[in-house]
Amino acid sequence: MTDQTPSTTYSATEIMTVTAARALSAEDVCFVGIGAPSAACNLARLTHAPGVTLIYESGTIDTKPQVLPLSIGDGELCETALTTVSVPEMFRYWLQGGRITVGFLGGAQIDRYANLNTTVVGDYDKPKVRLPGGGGAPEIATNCGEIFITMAMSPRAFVDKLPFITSFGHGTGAGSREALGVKTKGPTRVFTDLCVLEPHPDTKELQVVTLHPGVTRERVQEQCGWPVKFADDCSETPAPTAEELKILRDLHERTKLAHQGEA
Amino acid sequence: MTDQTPSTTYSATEIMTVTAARALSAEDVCFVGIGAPSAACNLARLTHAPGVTLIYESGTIDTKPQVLPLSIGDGELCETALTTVSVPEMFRYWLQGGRITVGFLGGAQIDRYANLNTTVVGDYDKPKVRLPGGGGAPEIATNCGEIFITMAMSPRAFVDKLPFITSFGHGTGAGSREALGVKTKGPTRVFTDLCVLEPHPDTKELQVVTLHPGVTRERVQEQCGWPVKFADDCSETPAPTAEELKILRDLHERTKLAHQGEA
Amino acid sequence: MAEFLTLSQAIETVRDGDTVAMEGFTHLIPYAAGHEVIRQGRKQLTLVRMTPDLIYDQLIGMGCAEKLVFSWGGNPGVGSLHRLREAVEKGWPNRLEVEEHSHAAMANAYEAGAANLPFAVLRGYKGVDLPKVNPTIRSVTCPYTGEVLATVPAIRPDVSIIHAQRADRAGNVLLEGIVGVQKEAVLAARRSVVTVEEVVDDLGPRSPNAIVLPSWTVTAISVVPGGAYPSYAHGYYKRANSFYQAWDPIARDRDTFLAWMREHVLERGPEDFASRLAKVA
Amino acid sequence: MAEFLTLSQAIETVRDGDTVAMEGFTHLIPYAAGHEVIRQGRKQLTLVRMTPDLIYDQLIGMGCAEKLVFSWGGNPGVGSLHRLREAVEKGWPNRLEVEEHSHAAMANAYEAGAANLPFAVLRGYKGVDLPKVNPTIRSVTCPYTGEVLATVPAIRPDVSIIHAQRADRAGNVLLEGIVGVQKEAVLAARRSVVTVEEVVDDLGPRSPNAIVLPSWTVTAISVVPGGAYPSYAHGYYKRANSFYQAWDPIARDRDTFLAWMREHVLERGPEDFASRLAKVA
Repeated sequence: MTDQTPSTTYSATEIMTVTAARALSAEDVCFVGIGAPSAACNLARLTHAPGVTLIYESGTIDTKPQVLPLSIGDGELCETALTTVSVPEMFRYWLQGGRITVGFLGGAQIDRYANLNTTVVGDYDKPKVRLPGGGGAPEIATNCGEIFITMAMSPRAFVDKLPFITSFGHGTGAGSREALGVKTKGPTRVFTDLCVLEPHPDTKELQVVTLHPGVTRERVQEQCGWPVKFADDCSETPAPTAEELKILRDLHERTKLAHQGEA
Repeated sequence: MTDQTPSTTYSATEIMTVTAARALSAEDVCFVGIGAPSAACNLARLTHAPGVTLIYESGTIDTKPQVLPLSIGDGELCETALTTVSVPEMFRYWLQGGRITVGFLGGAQIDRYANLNTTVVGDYDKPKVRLPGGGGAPEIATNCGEIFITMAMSPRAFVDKLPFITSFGHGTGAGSREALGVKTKGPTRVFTDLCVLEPHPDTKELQVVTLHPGVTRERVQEQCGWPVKFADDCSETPAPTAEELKILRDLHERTKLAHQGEA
Repeated sequence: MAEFLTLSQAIETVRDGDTVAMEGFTHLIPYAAGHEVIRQGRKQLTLVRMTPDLIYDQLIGMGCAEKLVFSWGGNPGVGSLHRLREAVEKGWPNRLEVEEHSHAAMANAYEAGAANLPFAVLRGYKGVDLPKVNPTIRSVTCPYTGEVLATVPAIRPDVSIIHAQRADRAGNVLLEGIVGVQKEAVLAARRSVVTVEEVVDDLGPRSPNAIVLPSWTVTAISVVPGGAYPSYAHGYYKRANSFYQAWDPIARDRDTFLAWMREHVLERGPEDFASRLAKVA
Repeated sequence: MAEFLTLSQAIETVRDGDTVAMEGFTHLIPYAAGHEVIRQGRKQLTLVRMTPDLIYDQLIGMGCAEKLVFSWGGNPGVGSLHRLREAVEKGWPNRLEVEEHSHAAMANAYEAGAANLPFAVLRGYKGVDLPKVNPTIRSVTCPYTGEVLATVPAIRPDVSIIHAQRADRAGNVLLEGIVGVQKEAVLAARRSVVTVEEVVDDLGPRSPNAIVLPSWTVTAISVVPGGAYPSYAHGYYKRANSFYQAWDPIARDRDTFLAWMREHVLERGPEDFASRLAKVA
């Protein structure tokens, strides 16, 4: 028997992760970014979507880690994978091959059309902050069936204008992807610590579709660098269940213990 | 102690194979065609060039078969290989990668510039004889450091004009390879049942450099479809030694026994 | 996810007029599946294969094909494919259109198909006549060096058919040994059929880099022990070289060929392959 | 054929001004070799690596590099590379030119290098700003469909350096686990150095399709047990995650960084890696 009661004691990060996890189905083949996406994808696998296929860009296919990896290429990912391919093969046959249904990305900055920046803040040649760069994201963003994004809201992260477009979302709005000949859906959902946003069906501008329990529209606007819109039928995000939280916390606990051992 | 005495009892095919084998060194990395090239390459490995690296286009790298394969992809080749790669990798990383020092080819027809035909006799669209086709040969001919050819002489095989160029030798003579931007040497030696031919250093036309013991110039000309030239210093091919013949015959005997078992 | 089907059900995924690649580079040739295609009477197929051998000779001789895309067509270690030759040279049982490549070009074309690229680039076809008779061989100019390189269109079969050692119950397929272009052929295709020697609970201890086709990349799996006979399955059984030799006289004559096909293919089923195997092992 | 050399001898194959790729995708990162490059005081290197992490932070902070070709530069699971950032943001200890790509583009560029092609083609870089700041990103038009695809030049390092599990006495190198782009990096390079955990008489029972670099594709091999620490070697030892965390405060400050490098790199040798490992295992 599993405990499906909504819980009231959870952190903002926890509801972000749980809500993101719920979006994946057992049929998905998911290209997993490190950090928040990795927790959400593995929570999905350990709860309602045991059959979900997780792929990390290090080449590990259908991996079932017992603890969360700290890097994209931890040994745990390879040891629990169906098989591990080379990185060129991963990007050629698997990502570009069109075999991934969901790409799960995070980012340093996002704009209202779900374009992402993980490259620089400030001028590219004289950056104020040099971020890590795009990694797999530019091609994940256009070659996966759809993109889920998960990142915490803040005015520095949700910005009016990106200094640099690292990965392409909906460009400048409706028709941008089509204009570039891109046939995949692009970002369809953004999971944050305060709410869930989705592109408006017509304009492709992100709008809040559910608010997490207790979060006000004003609070969301405070953490967003553009005048954020709310869907007509904006509702409340279902709270995490006790079972989801238990499995997520156990996963984090196992992860902490496992990585402590690795001096 | 090994028997280096020249033998007088050998077949025309045996001296062709032995002479071809002698051309390989332990440092060579050799792309092996099936049939006569395969026997020569493995004889080299079993005699003076134990370190020679043999590669078959089926993907088997550094293979050391105990018996000759009947096909390019016999299990024996894989079981005795250092490793076996996919066929796309073989043609991309290994052949096109420029890692092969010697490509060893046979063919149905050859012309005086060592171009080869294994495609059709007669018109391509209405062929008199449809041959198997090029297989790996077109790219072997230009991507290996140099090319050795082995085939028995006959007026139908050594022809004045090829109906179809399947693999490129020296084109229409000196400068042909350079004109196409090909930097490899192309055919440097042709081993036949009667003699050894090499391209003339200036004209690139094949000329006889050694005649097998007992073979006359007239006999060679009878079996060649163009007026064949002889090098100024044309000499006699050293006869196979008793040891070479023993090892070659043992190899063929082992091969026959092994393949008999495979009903 | 791959469905486990009988061979007869699985081969129903092949439709008249389809482009079909049955691959296997000497090793793991899907003979049993090819026979089922013949039994189901498929017509007007475009058959793709680097090394068409006996199974394509049989398909062509039985009139299943209207076009052949290939790079080397022979009976390995023996000689000609007489049914292929008669189709090309004399148009029997029907005219056979030919699109001919080199091995390097076809391997690259499958690779491009698996990578979802529209074409492949290679250093090839220099100084040879194939580009004169095959208009699909073209070129691009390197945007950095100005060098002109050959191109071929990606191969994207409607159906790819291969034979593999085994699958687990989830439908993940393991291949090992001489693996040819089979993985690329499956990944390049819209649909795929894999025949396997056996189904196991678990693929078991293996290299972390084992060549596995995940279940969700395969359309249908059929268990056909011995399904690669007279070719071989690394770790299971050896190549029946004598069959390749025996094929030569059978295929030389239309009537002996048709009689043999009737007796050994049309009136038989996939379960026969296990017994052929028993004679081999 | 590969020569077995001490690490110090092997790294002499790296010359000032060379383009050097040290690869390893989280796994099998050649830390010991990188330290030897620092000890030998190499300068003006163009450093190539998909995922520059701590070892490149160290090389950059010690002034070995004048250019970095990369696609993701960070401390995995921790945050920024402070030495890389200071070089890019403030030009310390020297200005660092940057040529930035995506992972897909770099993986394809190594693959093209291994295949001796001058460029790679990919479906990538759509709608993003990198092509505006990286003039090496160009395009070709498909000769069949008219589609425009992105291109990048092939990566052809002067020297590629990797760490692998083991070599046999003939110098054949076995890699397994997460193998990244290491095989491509070696095959694309003019010269290559491989550090290994151990040398064995025979590579032993393995998959017929094991990932092996034949001896004649490698220039030099050095035996350096623990040479991938603090990254890991599948089958030998685990990743020292705590070191990656500890690096963050060390690298934040120029002086603590220089002091750490003096104590742990400049005044030490490759034999140290085995003892670091002993603490891990």
